[in-house]
Amino acid sequence: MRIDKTQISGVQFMFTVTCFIQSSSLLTAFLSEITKQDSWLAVLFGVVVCLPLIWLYRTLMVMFPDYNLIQILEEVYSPVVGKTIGISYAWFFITLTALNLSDMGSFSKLTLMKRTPDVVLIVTCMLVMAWAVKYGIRLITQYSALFVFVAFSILIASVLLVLNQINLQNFLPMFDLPAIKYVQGTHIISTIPFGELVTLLMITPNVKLTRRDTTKYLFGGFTLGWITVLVVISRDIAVLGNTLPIFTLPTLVTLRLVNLGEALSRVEILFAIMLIMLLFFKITFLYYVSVITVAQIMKTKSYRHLILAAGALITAYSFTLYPSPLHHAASAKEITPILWTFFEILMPLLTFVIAKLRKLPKEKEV
Amino acid sequence: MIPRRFRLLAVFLLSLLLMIFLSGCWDEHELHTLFIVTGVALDESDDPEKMDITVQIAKSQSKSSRSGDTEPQENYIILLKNKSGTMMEGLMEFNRDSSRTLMLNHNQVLLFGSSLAKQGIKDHIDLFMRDQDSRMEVLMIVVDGRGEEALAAKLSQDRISGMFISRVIRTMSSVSSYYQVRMLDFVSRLLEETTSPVVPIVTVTKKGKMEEIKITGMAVFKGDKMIDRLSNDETLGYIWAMGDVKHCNVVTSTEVGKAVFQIIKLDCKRDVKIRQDGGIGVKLSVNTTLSVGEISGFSETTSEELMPYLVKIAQEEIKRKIMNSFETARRLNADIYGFGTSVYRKYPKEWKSMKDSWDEIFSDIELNVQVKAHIPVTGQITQPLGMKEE
Amino acid sequence: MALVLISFTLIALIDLVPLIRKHLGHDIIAFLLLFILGLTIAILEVSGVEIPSIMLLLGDVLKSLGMSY
Amino acid sequence: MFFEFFVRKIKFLNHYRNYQQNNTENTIKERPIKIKKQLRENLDSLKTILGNSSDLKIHPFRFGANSSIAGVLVFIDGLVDNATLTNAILRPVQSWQFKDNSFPLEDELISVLEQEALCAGDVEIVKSLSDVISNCLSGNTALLVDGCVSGLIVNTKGWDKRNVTEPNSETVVRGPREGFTENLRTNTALIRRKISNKQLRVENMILGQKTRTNVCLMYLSGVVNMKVVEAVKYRIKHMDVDSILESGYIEEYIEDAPFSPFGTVGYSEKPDVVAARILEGRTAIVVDGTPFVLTAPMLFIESFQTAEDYYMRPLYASITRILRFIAYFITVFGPSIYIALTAFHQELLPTTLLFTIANAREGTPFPVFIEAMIMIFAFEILREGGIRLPRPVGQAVSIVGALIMGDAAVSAGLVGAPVVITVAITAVAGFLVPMQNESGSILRVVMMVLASFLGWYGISMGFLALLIHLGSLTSFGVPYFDGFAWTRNLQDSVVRMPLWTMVKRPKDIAQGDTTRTHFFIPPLRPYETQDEDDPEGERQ
Repeated sequence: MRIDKTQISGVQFMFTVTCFIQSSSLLTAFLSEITKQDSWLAVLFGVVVCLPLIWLYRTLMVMFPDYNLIQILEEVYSPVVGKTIGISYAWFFITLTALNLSDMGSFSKLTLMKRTPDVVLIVTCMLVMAWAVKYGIRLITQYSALFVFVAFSILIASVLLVLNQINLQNFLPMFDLPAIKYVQGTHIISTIPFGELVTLLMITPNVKLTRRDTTKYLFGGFTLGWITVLVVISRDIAVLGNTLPIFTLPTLVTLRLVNLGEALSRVEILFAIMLIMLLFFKITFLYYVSVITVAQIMKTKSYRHLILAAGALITAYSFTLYPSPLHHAASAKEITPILWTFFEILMPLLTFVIAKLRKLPKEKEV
Repeated sequence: MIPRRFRLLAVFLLSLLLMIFLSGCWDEHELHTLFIVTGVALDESDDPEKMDITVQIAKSQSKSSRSGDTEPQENYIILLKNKSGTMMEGLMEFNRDSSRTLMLNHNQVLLFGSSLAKQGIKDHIDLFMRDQDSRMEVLMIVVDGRGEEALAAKLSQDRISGMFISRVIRTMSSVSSYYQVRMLDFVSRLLEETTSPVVPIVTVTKKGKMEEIKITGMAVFKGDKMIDRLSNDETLGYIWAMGDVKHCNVVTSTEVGKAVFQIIKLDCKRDVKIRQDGGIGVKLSVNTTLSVGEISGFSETTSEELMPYLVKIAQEEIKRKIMNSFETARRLNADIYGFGTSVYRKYPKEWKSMKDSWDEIFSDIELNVQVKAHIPVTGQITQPLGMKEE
Repeated sequence: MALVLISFTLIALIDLVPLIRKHLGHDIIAFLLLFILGLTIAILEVSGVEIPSIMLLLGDVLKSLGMSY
Repeated sequence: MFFEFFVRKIKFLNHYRNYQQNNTENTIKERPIKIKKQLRENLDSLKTILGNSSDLKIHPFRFGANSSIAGVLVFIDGLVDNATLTNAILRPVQSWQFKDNSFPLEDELISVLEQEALCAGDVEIVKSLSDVISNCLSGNTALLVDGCVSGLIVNTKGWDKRNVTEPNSETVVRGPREGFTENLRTNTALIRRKISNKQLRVENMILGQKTRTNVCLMYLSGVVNMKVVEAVKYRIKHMDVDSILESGYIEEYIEDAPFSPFGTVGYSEKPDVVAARILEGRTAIVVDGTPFVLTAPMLFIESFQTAEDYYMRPLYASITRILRFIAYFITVFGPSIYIALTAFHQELLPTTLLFTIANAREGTPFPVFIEAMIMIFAFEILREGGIRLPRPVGQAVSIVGALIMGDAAVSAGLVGAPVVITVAITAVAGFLVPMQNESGSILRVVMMVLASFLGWYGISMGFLALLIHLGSLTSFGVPYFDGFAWTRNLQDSVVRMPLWTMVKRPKDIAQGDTTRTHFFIPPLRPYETQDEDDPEGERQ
């Protein structure tokens, strides 16, 4: 049973992956608070750790080309157990959406609309997103390339603009922090932006690709994504140096420092535009995935009727998640990576192993 | 599919809902309800618990009231003053007492009166970092005397002294970026713990009816308290030691003549070493390209001898200035160069034990300055007038 | 409060009514699940009840299990 | 009460939709009235059907040996060419002699007349009076003969028509200057002359129960996406319309998204543009009585492609095209960005610029939003005034409006100068993309409202919503915004690559023969001859 019948192409899939990672790369404060000037190393470690993980996702995609994650779970475990795990995934996706949504709200509040209540910002955004979700996965992914393009051009422009303020000394000393910090940093970077790619398993049926193309596009998108993360973090370290950890939005501060004559100052609006666009993409995607997951678990005929209700739930839920951004930051550093490990690493791995043991999928081999 | 009637109805009602939601306009503040702050000055107050806050506001000139060009200076700016314990309270009070809201986004300079700076400024700048309205690149300046005088100064060059100071500093920053101390730089220095921030110091002098604002050196901070100042000469030594200098003059005078060089490019490589005895040795290798700006005298030297001689005196002069300012720093026991950070970056392990006793180690630093100058350009003439042939 | 009620009523009008008309059992259950959950949270939120943060609760659980940085 | 109205309206729409779907093939057809033997009877019924219209001319005459046969010519005065009438019908018929003096009988007479007597190329035999009437109404002449149950229709169309002139709506510096006219046949001929290809199909149909307007569907079979042709035909067939006076009537009935600000059917007044679109695989709908020819499907990107883009060299053409995109962006977002910057996010303006704007705003009485609204409103008034008036007067209006009113408003301190500049730039930018002028004006106001509520955030949300809307639109099954999805048709989207790189026709639009040229052949240099080692030598 396919709930959403729209198809997306390989290139769109690739840029979706990139966009997805990019959108979290810009709120790097979680990481920079812990690994400081060595954050870029943590990113590299994270990439190394995640390569096998992405390979795992890719294998699951190739093994079950017509199934989404919930269907895989039901196939691999029995329907009942699968459904139970599926419900936990539904919670995971909804929580992810809500988390990103509250990020979006607090970011907009911090940078653009200081006195506007969160509710207004979030509800406005949610309505637009609900509209986007209604048209299915194709609509939003067809813009991924555009968003990636815009994000990259803004990124390159920003690097060029702060070139005169870069101080490479800021990267020193390397490997000065306790080892546990690197472990923690790597863990954060591999679960928060990279591991969230597990959501892609929900749109497998909408991507009709050959085995080779899946690998190619998945890793291509991932590479573009982590390069962005690396560039953003390195740029912030090089410009801000030891002040990096004290800011909640290092990238914003970096861009604020751009000052080439009086006319070319105050370009942080670029950052705001980029981040709103990317976050919009990511949340819409997650929103879509949440709705599809619920629809899949309940075996509904169409997912469209669930959009608004799910949206309302996510909106309400996002207000209860954290009492303050401080809690959010603390939890993102300490709690979320461990929690997400279950959904992003352990569960897919277990599924893969059991599927291999049970020699699934059976009839697909023919 | 949702039946058409419901969809239409829904879209209509949802947009209605949106309208209700949106009818707030919380963030709207029209320009004519705002005061654009161009400078803030903090000064010591007679009440020890409080400080004097002065804000300078650029007054917008309504078109209809722009009667003539010869308007009195007072009309271009508004100065608001009050006394309060913290910055936030002060701002609240300003907003309460004035017809418009203060907008700090465009604040150009943050001035500290020298007496306040001597008491420590850390607590006063927290708001400027925390508040989203103000920006990290606001320039920090210490005023010799009271900060409000600088804001009230009537200048011949610019109507708004806040803008004037920021422009002067930005021009100076093309010489060396160390003239431009943004709040970010200041905070960065503070966070380094061992490094002493230096902040440009300006002096307001009377000149007829008008006033003049000049940079008269650098204020040296220890922690967040100003302890002393570098003179303009010492400042030159300081910025040369920091490297990356452009368009700066080196004035030398010997018994035989005077020569002024212009620095085209000056780089300073810094190399820190831990000495045998546990102290620190710093080697500064200055590599500079100069051009001859002006030469007078030297009538006794031949033209072949002249160039090597000029190079020599330039090198000596640069070295002397650097050493000079270093001696001052050592005397003040203020690590204005950030040598501590260099050690930390190079020897992170050893640093841990040194950090606490950095003051003693700093006063014991062995500084070795090597200057290498090139003079490829002599200007449009090759020799000064009246030089000996051969 | 009124706004919350209005918007939830609207959502019900938009989506639930056609679902009931079409007698789509699964869809109705899924919808009601999300809807009631959302409505409860929203109403509690609006009426000022402190809803414990799930993330923080889970964090406490994890910490008591000794899994934390 | 308000809702009730709304619900009723929606109910009606629903009902109508159902009606349309059920009403597949029962268009009301008059029962044909046979031509009677008695000429008098025929004439009587003609007169009753047409009423005694003064332009209906019935010209009786006699011919044959001894003028023994009575006949009439029926035509509408003004629609027929009198010279043709005389030379092709009257003169030959009256001077015509039976060859063997045998008198042909009734129906035979008609075919003999058709084959031997008439000097006309386009003659048709009809048997019913309704055919006679409809033909007469479209400018033909009917020849009825006493005692015959059929009549002859001769093409004598010849009314006054405009010559082929340069179109006003799309002027070019370089490129053909001819434009369509109000005459259907002229228009199809103009297209046919551009594409003399055997695959060019022209399908005729008559639409509008009252106006009986001729409409032609033109496409290049083998290239066109037949699904689009079928969709166009299907939608046209299901139109229930009594009059068609302009192609806009049809457009409204067949477009995909009637409530969207974006039009999903293209139009043009220039044969070369329409020919180019047909060659890309589009379908053209030529309507009698208007010089505007519809083309479908239409993509968003089409609004930014002008005929001249392809006649100029690609580098400059690309630059102007990018300029057009920027202009469209400005025309939609210009005033809203101004509002957001001056009323919400002053921190984003450079300090000096802020002083300038603050000085200009000082003492103006209205909030920025109202100010901008007033100026936009004034501009729309001026534009509307300028368009409808005769040209010299129109110019006077724009001079008075733009120069005097604008200047006076600024110097009186009613509005600030920056807002006048913003609105002026916005307005001028809108003219760069005439096809999207309507959507531009609507969206501009929407964005302004959003900006006045939520500043940049509102604009961002508006922009994203706009993207979503554009992404969801289709034109006859082809994604409307597809040129911007960055993954296809890149040679001719944001930039225009050289013509020789456009090897393929646009995807989704063309079907079947999608290749324009078979090789990617850059221009040969003059000294380059066909050597043996020329890698592309075998293309000969």
